[in-house]
Amino acid sequence: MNPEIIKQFNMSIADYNEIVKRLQREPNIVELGLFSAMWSEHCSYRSSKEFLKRLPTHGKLVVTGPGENAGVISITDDLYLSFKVESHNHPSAVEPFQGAATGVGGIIRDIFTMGARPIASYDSLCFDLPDNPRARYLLNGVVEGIAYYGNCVGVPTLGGETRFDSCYEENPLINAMTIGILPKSSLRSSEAKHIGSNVIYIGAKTGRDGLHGASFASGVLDEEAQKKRGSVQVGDPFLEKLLIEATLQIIDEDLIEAIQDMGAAGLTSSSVEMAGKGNKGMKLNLDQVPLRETDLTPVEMMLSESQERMLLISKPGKEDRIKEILNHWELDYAIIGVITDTGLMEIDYHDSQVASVPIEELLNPPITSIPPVQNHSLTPPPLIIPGGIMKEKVKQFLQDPQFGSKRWIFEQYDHTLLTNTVNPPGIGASLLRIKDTDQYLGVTLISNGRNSAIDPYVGVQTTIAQCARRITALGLTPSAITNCLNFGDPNQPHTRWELSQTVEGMREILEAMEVPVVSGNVSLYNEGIHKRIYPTPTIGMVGLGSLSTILPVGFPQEGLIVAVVGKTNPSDCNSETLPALSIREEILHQDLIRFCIQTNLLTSCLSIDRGGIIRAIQQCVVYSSMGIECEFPVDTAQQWPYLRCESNGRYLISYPSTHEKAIQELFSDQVPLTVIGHTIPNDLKLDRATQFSVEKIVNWYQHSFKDYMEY
Amino acid sequence: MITIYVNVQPKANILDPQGKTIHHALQNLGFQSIQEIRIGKRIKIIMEAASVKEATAKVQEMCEKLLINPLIEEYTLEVVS
Amino acid sequence: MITIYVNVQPKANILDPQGKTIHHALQNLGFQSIQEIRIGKRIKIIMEAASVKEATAKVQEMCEKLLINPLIEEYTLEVVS
Amino acid sequence: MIKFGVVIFPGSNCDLDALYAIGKVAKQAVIPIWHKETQIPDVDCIVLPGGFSYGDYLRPGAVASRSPVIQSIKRYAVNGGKVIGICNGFQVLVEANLLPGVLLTNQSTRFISKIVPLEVVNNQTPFTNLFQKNQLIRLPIAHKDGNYFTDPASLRMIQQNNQVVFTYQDNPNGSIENIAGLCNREKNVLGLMPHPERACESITGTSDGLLVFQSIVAACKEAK
Ligand SMILES: Nc1ncnc2c1ncn2[C@@H]1O[C@H](COP(=O)(O)OP(=O)(O)O)[C@@H](O)[C@H]1O
Ligand SMILES: [Mg+2]
Repeated sequence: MNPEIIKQFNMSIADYNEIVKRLQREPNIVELGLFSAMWSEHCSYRSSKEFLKRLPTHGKLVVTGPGENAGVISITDDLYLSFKVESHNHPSAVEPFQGAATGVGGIIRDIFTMGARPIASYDSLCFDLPDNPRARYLLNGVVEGIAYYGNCVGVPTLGGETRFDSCYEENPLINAMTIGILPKSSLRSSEAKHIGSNVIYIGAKTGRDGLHGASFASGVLDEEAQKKRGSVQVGDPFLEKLLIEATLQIIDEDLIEAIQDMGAAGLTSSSVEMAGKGNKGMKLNLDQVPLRETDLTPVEMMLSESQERMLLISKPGKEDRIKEILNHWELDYAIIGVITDTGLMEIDYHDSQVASVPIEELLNPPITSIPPVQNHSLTPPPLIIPGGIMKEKVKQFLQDPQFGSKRWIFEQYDHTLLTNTVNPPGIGASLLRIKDTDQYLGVTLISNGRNSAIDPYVGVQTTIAQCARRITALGLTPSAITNCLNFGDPNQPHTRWELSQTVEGMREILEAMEVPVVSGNVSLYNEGIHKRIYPTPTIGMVGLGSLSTILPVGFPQEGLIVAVVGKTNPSDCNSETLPALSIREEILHQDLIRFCIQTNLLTSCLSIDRGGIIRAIQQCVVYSSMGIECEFPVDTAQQWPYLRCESNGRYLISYPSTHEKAIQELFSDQVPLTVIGHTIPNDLKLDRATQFSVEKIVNWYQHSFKDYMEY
Repeated sequence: MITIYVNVQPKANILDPQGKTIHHALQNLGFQSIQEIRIGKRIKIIMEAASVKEATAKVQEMCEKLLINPLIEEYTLEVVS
Repeated sequence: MITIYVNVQPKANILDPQGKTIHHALQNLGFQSIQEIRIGKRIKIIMEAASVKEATAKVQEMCEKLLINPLIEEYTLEVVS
Repeated sequence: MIKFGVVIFPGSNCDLDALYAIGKVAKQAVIPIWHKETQIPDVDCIVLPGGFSYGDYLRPGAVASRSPVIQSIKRYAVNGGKVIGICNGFQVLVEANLLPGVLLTNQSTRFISKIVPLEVVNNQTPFTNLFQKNQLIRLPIAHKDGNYFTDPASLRMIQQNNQVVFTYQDNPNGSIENIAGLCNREKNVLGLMPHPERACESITGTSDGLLVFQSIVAACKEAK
């Protein structure tokens, strides 16, 4: 075949030769399209698989681990929870609104494909600093896109995080996570089960969305063709809402044996994966595919990434009822194929066969293994710039948009819909009640590229520990995580080193904490022309448990003792090494904090992570409008590093003096507990020279970020 | 004072969920003869300018800088006075 | 096949928050000479009809039945072919 | 027991919350009504829930207000039946001319989601009879088009007839006269942007909305 065509399919000559070898003939253009999609990193994880298989995926709560559309764990004997995080970095950098919107749509589809009703979404956003107008433009579009899609489709967005660093200038990161709930009986998989069952296409018609400008039609790159091909994906949240209702009804009535959403590489990956999982074959008739434009070629149909489409495999005899339900919801559908016993992907179009290849080969690309090489070329700035007086530094911190309220963002997200929200977005992990049970759900999503750039091994462990502390501070137990690995070019030895260190780091801490990974996603090639992003693992953690008390955010009254749990090490502020992390201590502190909350010893509890003690103080002060009179156990010169450093294993707690004895006894010499002051009205008094009114702190907090965005 | 309209349409290959839904709604209301509906924007700009030529050039610049996303939209200008 | 555009504008006495926001954004980008921006819709309808007259009448009916809210919007029709 | 009907349009997404609040929290009978029904079942009150019916395409509420069920709801309302439209339901009611005015895009042009303080300015309606006059309450809002507007003549009528039911304390969206909710002249049709159905249990931050449903129940019992 013409090398130009092979190149258009983004395929290496080596891969092409491998195909010829395996088929023992040249592939035709449709077959080449199938291979190019299935062997791409996105579908096959060919350069990350070797790392991912080292992650711990088993645990007593796990129902479905990685491999299905989303992970599933059990909440009670007959209620399950499904969740997953996914990135939409590249599309959002090109068209922020639609890129982010379709990212949300995609992750929500993964969840209801499992049979779950989506109940909450979260977003992790990493952008250049907000004083860059382009970063603001992108952030503005991305937030609007997430809001538009999530609000309209009816899935509340209950939290997330926003990080700024210049490494994300060319390559912002947009990760979205969705959580769903399902009765045990609704759990579905994508595995084809019976020969002869019908393959049903439902949802949006197929257009040329997401074809990346390659001309698949003729192999000739004329300008006309270029113009026509390849268009930005546009999301239709209204259609997705209909899909959710129709799909859940079809599952509820037990009419299908398998289901899969059409995500990356659309019809190709969904059909190949469904058949492959069940060791079956599939025969498709492309004349039946609903089209938005009439002149699509077979290869375009197979590769289109039009949004809001699903593939179902019906149970025999249930087709009519399925059609009734789809008609009710006014959705397009068509029977486009059948499950076979051939192990082949066979595609017919206009009365002739246009492709016939073994599914086995499509699913098993040659694995490229490049040995990892350690390389530390990224050096984030230190947390503390030396010099200056304490009061100035604290003031600067309290006015820093990085640490200011993100309400400009989360007030655009519907976060009261579905009435499960106990803690609205704003601080730490979000808290949901689970209706009709005594269970609560805590959810948090964190990316910390800075830490991973300094040390990918400890960096990801720190991120996971931070997640666990946030869940713990609610009184809940960390149950499982999902993750998205946002990294650079996987063909670079240093990227492979970062990946392997990250996965090893995750494995160690997750095994120790007995928290499994149940789903995830890998986003590679996050490199601009000038800049490489920090290796950025995004971790989404869920925690479950029953609660005897729901702690308020901040201090409920004056006269309470304020203390820091865990050891603060003021020298943890540089950019060469990360604060030490003791997994054993993390677990010990988690257990102790949970016990204190369950026995009603505490009046508030916030985990200390990004920003250190000063950030935790800021948030508690803002949320309760209560100040603190502080007395720190360090001399003046050490005070700022003491407040700002990000030592691990810490929580900011408050309790009444009547509980002092009990708490001291519990902590005894097992866990460091440092009293740093007591709550007072109106003012935050850090030392004699460093005092601020609560009103001022609140004002700075509410405005520092918002004012940038509303300029 | 010069008035210029910017007529913005979703590009031909780009999905227009709004147009599709309204098409369907009109069908339900009994309008059967519609073949396609696409919904775009019409931006009316009233501005000071020495000449129509100057105004058109400025509006074109506005389109490039802010009003239009050329990946998904195309536009024409319509000068009124 | 006949193509008709429905040009929809917010009525003069109606607030147009979107127009104001865009106006502000354009000012920030250095466009100082704009006096007002109003954002309307432009609906393209492609339909079967025996004559332009028939088509226009039908579209008018669509406007009355769904496309326009007369409290806040006014419209003109533009026949293309 | 009082019986409620919750109308479901394609794209409604607060229907589940309304069914839950009425059925599980207020403990009344409640049934869903599909938008294609032309006969309204025998219910004491009809709820048009929030959401994005038909994606809010064209204008919020526009397409839904032309669906078959609306014709019957009009008849139901003319005969004194109680109708409450929440958020998107309010938008449907104005598009259907069951209430005067229109809901424009928020002044900020952005979606706003938060719990806001409101004043119950009229407690002489079937929807608010259990509130005190001028009571301050807190309810969540979540909308992009909640900026109530109407022409001066109609505004005068609305005020003369005491049709304004809820006002914002701290106007979030630019609504004329801080209007958050209003009813028709006869006081049997209410539209409001805030979500009482999301505010029925204190665990979700406020339970002030429950009184709306309890007021309806009280009014229906009285009528019976
Ligand atoms: N993009 C976002 N989407 C939704 N909620 C957000 C977002 N960014 C921040 N938040 C909310 O604000 C809180 C603070 O977030 P952020 O300022 O990023 O700092 P941190 O995650 O370190 O607390 C989060 O816990 C979340 O609830
Ligand atoms: Mg999927």
